Amino acid sequence: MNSLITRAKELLENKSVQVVIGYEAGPTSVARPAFITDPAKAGTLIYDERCVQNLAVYLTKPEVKHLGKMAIVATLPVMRSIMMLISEQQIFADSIVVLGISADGSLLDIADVKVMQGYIEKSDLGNPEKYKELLAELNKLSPEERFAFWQKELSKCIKCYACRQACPMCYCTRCTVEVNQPQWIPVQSNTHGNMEWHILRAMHLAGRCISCGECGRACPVGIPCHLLTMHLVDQVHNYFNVYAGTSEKMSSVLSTFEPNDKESFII
Amino acid sequence: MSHSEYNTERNSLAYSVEKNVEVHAQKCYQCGKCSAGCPVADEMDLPPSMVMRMLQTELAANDEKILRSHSIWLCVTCEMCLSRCPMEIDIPSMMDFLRQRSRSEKKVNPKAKNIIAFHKSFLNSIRFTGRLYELGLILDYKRQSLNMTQDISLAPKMISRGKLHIFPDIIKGKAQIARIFKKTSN
Amino acid sequence: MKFGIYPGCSLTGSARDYNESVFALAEAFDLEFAQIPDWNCCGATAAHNLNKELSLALPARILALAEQNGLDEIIVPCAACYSRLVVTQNELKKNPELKNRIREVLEMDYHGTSKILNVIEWIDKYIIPKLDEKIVKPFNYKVACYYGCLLVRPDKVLNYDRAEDPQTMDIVMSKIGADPIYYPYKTECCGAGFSVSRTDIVSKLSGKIIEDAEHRGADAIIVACPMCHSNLDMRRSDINKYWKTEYKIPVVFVTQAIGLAIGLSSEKVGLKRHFVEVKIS
Amino acid sequence: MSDFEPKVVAFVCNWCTYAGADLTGTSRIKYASNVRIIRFPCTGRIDFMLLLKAFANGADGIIVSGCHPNDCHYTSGNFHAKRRWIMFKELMDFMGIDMNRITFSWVSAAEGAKWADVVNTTVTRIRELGPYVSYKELVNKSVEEEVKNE
Amino acid sequence: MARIGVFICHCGENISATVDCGKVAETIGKLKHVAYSTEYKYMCSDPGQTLIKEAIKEHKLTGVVVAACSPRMHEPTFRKACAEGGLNPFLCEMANLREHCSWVHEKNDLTTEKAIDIVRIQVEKVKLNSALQPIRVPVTKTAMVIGGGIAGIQSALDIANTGHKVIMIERSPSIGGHMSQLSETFPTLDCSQCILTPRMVEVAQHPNITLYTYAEVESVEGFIGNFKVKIRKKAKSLDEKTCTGCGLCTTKCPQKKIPNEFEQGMGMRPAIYIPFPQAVPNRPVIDREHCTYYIKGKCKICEIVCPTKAIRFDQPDEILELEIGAIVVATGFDIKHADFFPEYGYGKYKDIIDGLQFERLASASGPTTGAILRPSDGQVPKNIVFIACAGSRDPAKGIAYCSKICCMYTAKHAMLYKHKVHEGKAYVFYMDIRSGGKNYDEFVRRAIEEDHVNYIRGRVSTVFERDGKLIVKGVDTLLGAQPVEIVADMVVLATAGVANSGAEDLAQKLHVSYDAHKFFAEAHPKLKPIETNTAGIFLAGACQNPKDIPDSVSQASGAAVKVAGLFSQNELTREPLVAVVNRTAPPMYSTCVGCFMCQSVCPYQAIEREDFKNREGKIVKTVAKINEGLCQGCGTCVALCRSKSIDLYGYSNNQVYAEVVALLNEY
Repeated sequence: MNSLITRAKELLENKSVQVVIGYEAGPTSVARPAFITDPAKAGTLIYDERCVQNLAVYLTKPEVKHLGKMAIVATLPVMRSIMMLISEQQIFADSIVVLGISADGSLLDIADVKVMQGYIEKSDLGNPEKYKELLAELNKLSPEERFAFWQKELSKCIKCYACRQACPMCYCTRCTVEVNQPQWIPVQSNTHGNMEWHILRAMHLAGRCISCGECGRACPVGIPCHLLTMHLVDQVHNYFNVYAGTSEKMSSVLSTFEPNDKESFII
Repeated sequence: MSHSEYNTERNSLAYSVEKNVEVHAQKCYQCGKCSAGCPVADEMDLPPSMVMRMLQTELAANDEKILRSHSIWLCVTCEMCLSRCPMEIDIPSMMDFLRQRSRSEKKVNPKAKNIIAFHKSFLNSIRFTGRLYELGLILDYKRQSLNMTQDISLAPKMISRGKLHIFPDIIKGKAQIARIFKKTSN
Repeated sequence: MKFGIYPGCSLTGSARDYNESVFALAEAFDLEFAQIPDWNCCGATAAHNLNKELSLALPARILALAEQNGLDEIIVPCAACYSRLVVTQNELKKNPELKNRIREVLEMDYHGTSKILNVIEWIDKYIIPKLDEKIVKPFNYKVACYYGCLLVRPDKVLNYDRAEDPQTMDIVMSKIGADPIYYPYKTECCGAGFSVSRTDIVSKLSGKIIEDAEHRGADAIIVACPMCHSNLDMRRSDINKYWKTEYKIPVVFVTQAIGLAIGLSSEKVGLKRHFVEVKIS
Repeated sequence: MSDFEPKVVAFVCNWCTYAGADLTGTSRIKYASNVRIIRFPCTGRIDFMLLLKAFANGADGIIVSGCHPNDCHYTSGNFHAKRRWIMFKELMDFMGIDMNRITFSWVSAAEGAKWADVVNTTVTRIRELGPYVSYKELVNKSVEEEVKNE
Repeated sequence: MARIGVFICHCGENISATVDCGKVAETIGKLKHVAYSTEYKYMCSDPGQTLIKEAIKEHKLTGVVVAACSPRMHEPTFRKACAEGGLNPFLCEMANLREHCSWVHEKNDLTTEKAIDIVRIQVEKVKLNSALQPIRVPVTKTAMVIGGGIAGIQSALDIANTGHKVIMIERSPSIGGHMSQLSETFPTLDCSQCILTPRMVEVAQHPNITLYTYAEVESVEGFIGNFKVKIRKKAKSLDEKTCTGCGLCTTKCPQKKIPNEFEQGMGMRPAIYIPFPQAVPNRPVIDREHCTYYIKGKCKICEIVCPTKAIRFDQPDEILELEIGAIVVATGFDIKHADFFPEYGYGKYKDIIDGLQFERLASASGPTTGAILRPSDGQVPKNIVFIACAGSRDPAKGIAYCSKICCMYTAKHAMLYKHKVHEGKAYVFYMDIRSGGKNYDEFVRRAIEEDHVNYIRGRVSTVFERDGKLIVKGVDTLLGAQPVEIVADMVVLATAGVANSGAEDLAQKLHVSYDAHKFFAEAHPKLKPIETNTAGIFLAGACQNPKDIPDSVSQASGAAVKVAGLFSQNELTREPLVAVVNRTAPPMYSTCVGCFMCQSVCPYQAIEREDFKNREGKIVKTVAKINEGLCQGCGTCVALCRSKSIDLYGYSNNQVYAEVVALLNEY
């Protein structure tokens, strides 16, 4: 990934950015995030199959923001996250340099948001193939079986909120779970409360989830909670024919409407 | 009665037109602009706007009249009606459909005999050679229409001007053309 | 970029004059194009009147052959064939299921990627830019530009010229020195497909088109469609008989007029094959 | 199951369905008494979490009802609600939560009879389905889990 | 500690016949925090209300639940009673025992049980109610009327006559609008100018009306009662006070070949001009785009001839800032012109004209002083064809709607023609005759029966020219689509009425909705046809959709009443049931994270941005803020907000949550 290193170095040297957010090799088989501020250290940047995390989550973190103007190594999900964050006014298009990475791992020349939009629009925006099968399998089950499946999974939840921390779209400074007037979500961990939390999370991501799967990866007890938001990605596309994170001006599905939205269950 | 139930019970010609060529007769509000611009309207027993109106009635008797009309065969597909229709109703496509339906139900107006004879001769000509064989077409048409004297003076003039081949042009893919005809015959 | 030409059946027979003038122009302007190998008839009016699927399959075979031979752009001088090809391309683009069905019928692959040009578009694109320097005999006549139906309608599908009072041919004609007259019959129908089966209708409709052009003092009617030409020219004696008139106005293909303007002989552009004598040279 | 009286809670908007239910009253149309109405200014105000809370607090069925599309007192609240319910329903289905227990409807201020009908059909359906045992069990089990954890 | 008082009403026997009110009162009385529970025959009666007032004092109640009829019926009554008893009125809730219980169920235990639940829900809610104060907004009692056509004139005069100030702005040099261009008006055939001109003069002379012509809205901010409007007064290039309107400059101006807008291009005007003789104000303006001086740098003949030296070539545009309490939009409409119709020659035939051009031909003050003459050669047309629905009801041309006024004015045109050219033949091609209105159909019948106008049902396919005549090809659909070909001398198109140019731009400045055709949108198609969805902005006339004069005038008066009603108060008071975005201490300022998704769901543009700055003046956080003047309290933003940073007074998260919990928990 020499071109990535060269580009990162160049950006830091000519002070176009103060920090490059990327990946570096870590002690495990998964690359860890790197925050490069010194051009001399740009050489530690890597991009290969070890790099799976959605780095966009750092864009809204105050401690990262304080470093100054950012460049970010961005695969498709990261680019889509960036689009969402711009449209939700959490970051500004001109305060960020996108070091786009194509599906085959090569560096893309993303000059501005328009170019990024063009790239995103050309890409496959549905859920990743590996999750599609799981979703299909779950959908094949009977409602009772599905209920049982989720009870079993959600009973494992320890309310650590890693799913929330990993999600680039969960950037609220105060989450609903921290509200106690009223106590929407019980503080303690129990299956029912856990389910309420996961429903809340999925609903809050309806029309905003960009299918990166980060929440599921982050879960320490292995709950496939990403399937909840990904199921809604399919439904949003099915009902409203849109995918999130495709334009900087896009309004979320739940904050807009079309008078002729179709449904078949309201009598 | 819900709309969907209503639809399944329809078996009118208008419904077939909707299904097959996506032309909705109910869109027509009878302004008559199609008939006003139609070059052959004054030859027609049912000018295009009248065909539209009769379709709207969804009455078997009117459907029958349409399929037996001379009009549908007189339409020259000049597309003037469509280009000026305020409701953008694709009358030409509808006419194509009505002609095919009229033939398949064996309701062709006797006055349209020559027109159909010509079309059939035309297709016959290309069915076997792949291209139009104009002399063959004329001879075949004369046979089908029994109109032996027509254009008797035209052919020699055409030949003298090199405008009529004596022999047909046969393409290599004629077998494929024959298969196309076979597969699409309805 | 490889250019193809689809002449269509008429151009090999009753419209040989048109064919000759198209090829003469191509030669004069050093334009090369390959005939689509083994092309077939587009099916014309007969096919779409009697059998919709056939009316799509026949043009689709032509387009598929063009694709097979890597022809990115196809020139279609016959307005009727042009219309069938564009309509087919459009129809199959709109309806992928139908496209698959037609592929099955053809037993060929079909994508619908070739660009289809009518004769005026071809002239506009390849001849006009080099025209000025070649004009030796400006076509100083009053002309009635007759477009007919299939060159302009349905305008939303063809996406070429405006459906009412089109201008492209008028502009081409004025570039070779002609004076295009105001002519409201530009896009009225000549009777087209009824050429043989209902000569009475053809005589009636074509008669009006000729009458208005003569009335407005045109020296020639300019056409770009072999069907219009055969109705207005070959059927002239029927027309005169029907209306009890002696109309003598010649009917000239747009390609013939350009050919004359750049100094080609009237034989070369096929004028001698006309039924109505062309006293223009 | 003969003595089972379903608990049905209705979340309705003030301008259409609440007024429609008023009209049912002034028209003296009788309907099942199992329903408890909670009034909101607009369907747009109804938080999906409240539906979950209703089940958690023992509801066997839920009705959500507001103005017909295009008739919203606030122009567009019901359109937003509609999209919200589409997503909610799909998520619930995916998690195996019984959507037969929730009726979504549009009942205008003039549809007194429709309101009675919506309530009656919902109550009849819930009666057939019986108490929402699986959800109640889930809640009860969760209380136990908590006790255990402590 | 909450002390709730509960009052169960029997409503005569309306409630008590099916609900055991005594049991309800008793059960409720045992609930925690219920300090007092009682029943009474008629709570809404004077003694009933007194009962509440006394109990508030006696039991030191902090909240009241009246369990009676629907709150939609008596909520104001009981809130007022509470206020009189010394309790904040918003600490009173009603439980609907009548419409939602006693009237719809049989008398049995279940019904009483339900009644108890209904009351319990409200008890739990009212515990969490907060004492609210009505929102008071001051009202600036000056109205702005945008547009000086007949609708604007009517509205301005009506408002001014109630004693309030009106600012009228008009973008052209004179008020009068399209009505001033009309010859006669249907269905009475009285002269348009004769009835309009006195009203124009009245506007100019009214002490309460300030008129700005040649002026446009630059920007609008604020909300009902408190708009801040900037208007641009375009430079007229003369001093209006010095100018006497003698008109000498207009006669001496060497540039005379500018198509006259007032005459719909059928006459010419100079570069310095008064649009028409009866113009108000009767002062010229210089059209800088066409003036020789502005184009070439020299001429100044007007300045030389002006007897009062009023010309000001270097006059700049002026921006005025105004405080406005209410706005009436009366910007009117426009029509499509003949060049819109390819099949009728794209506007290239001089003798195919539109309806407004015909009005000018027929007008005694028009270019032909009222004679109907062909524009091409000045001959009297012997055959004239009127084509109705030209462009209207024509989805292919993008206009699906009926323009409403054309049927009537076409009948009028045909009639006027027949009155002036007795031997002439008038044909009208129409699709339907829409003549609903007082004396309207009679008028059309008169055209047909008395003036022998030939009505042909069918649409014209094409019109072309031959030998100086216009060949009109149509059909008679009532004769089985029989072809009709008319050799006409003149064709008049009743072209579609469309939104005025600049309507979209203005709507955006006003934050008012508009439809797909750029017509201004009313707040409710039936019950709020004058209001827009922005409080304090009203519609009058054809800016909403094509309208005739009576309809425009009626709506204009309606808008004036709305404005006068608003201005009848010094302050606007509103129920404080509005949304609010929370505020916390710095550095957080609010739990709102500023995604502004609430902004896109708000139907009232009530959500604004608030910036918080640090000591250096740098913006550190931007969060949402509700403008309580605009918020109507629907609460859609509340349900959408992911961080629960917005809440709604009267239906707070705490309250509705408590209602759900109360409803179902055992007691």
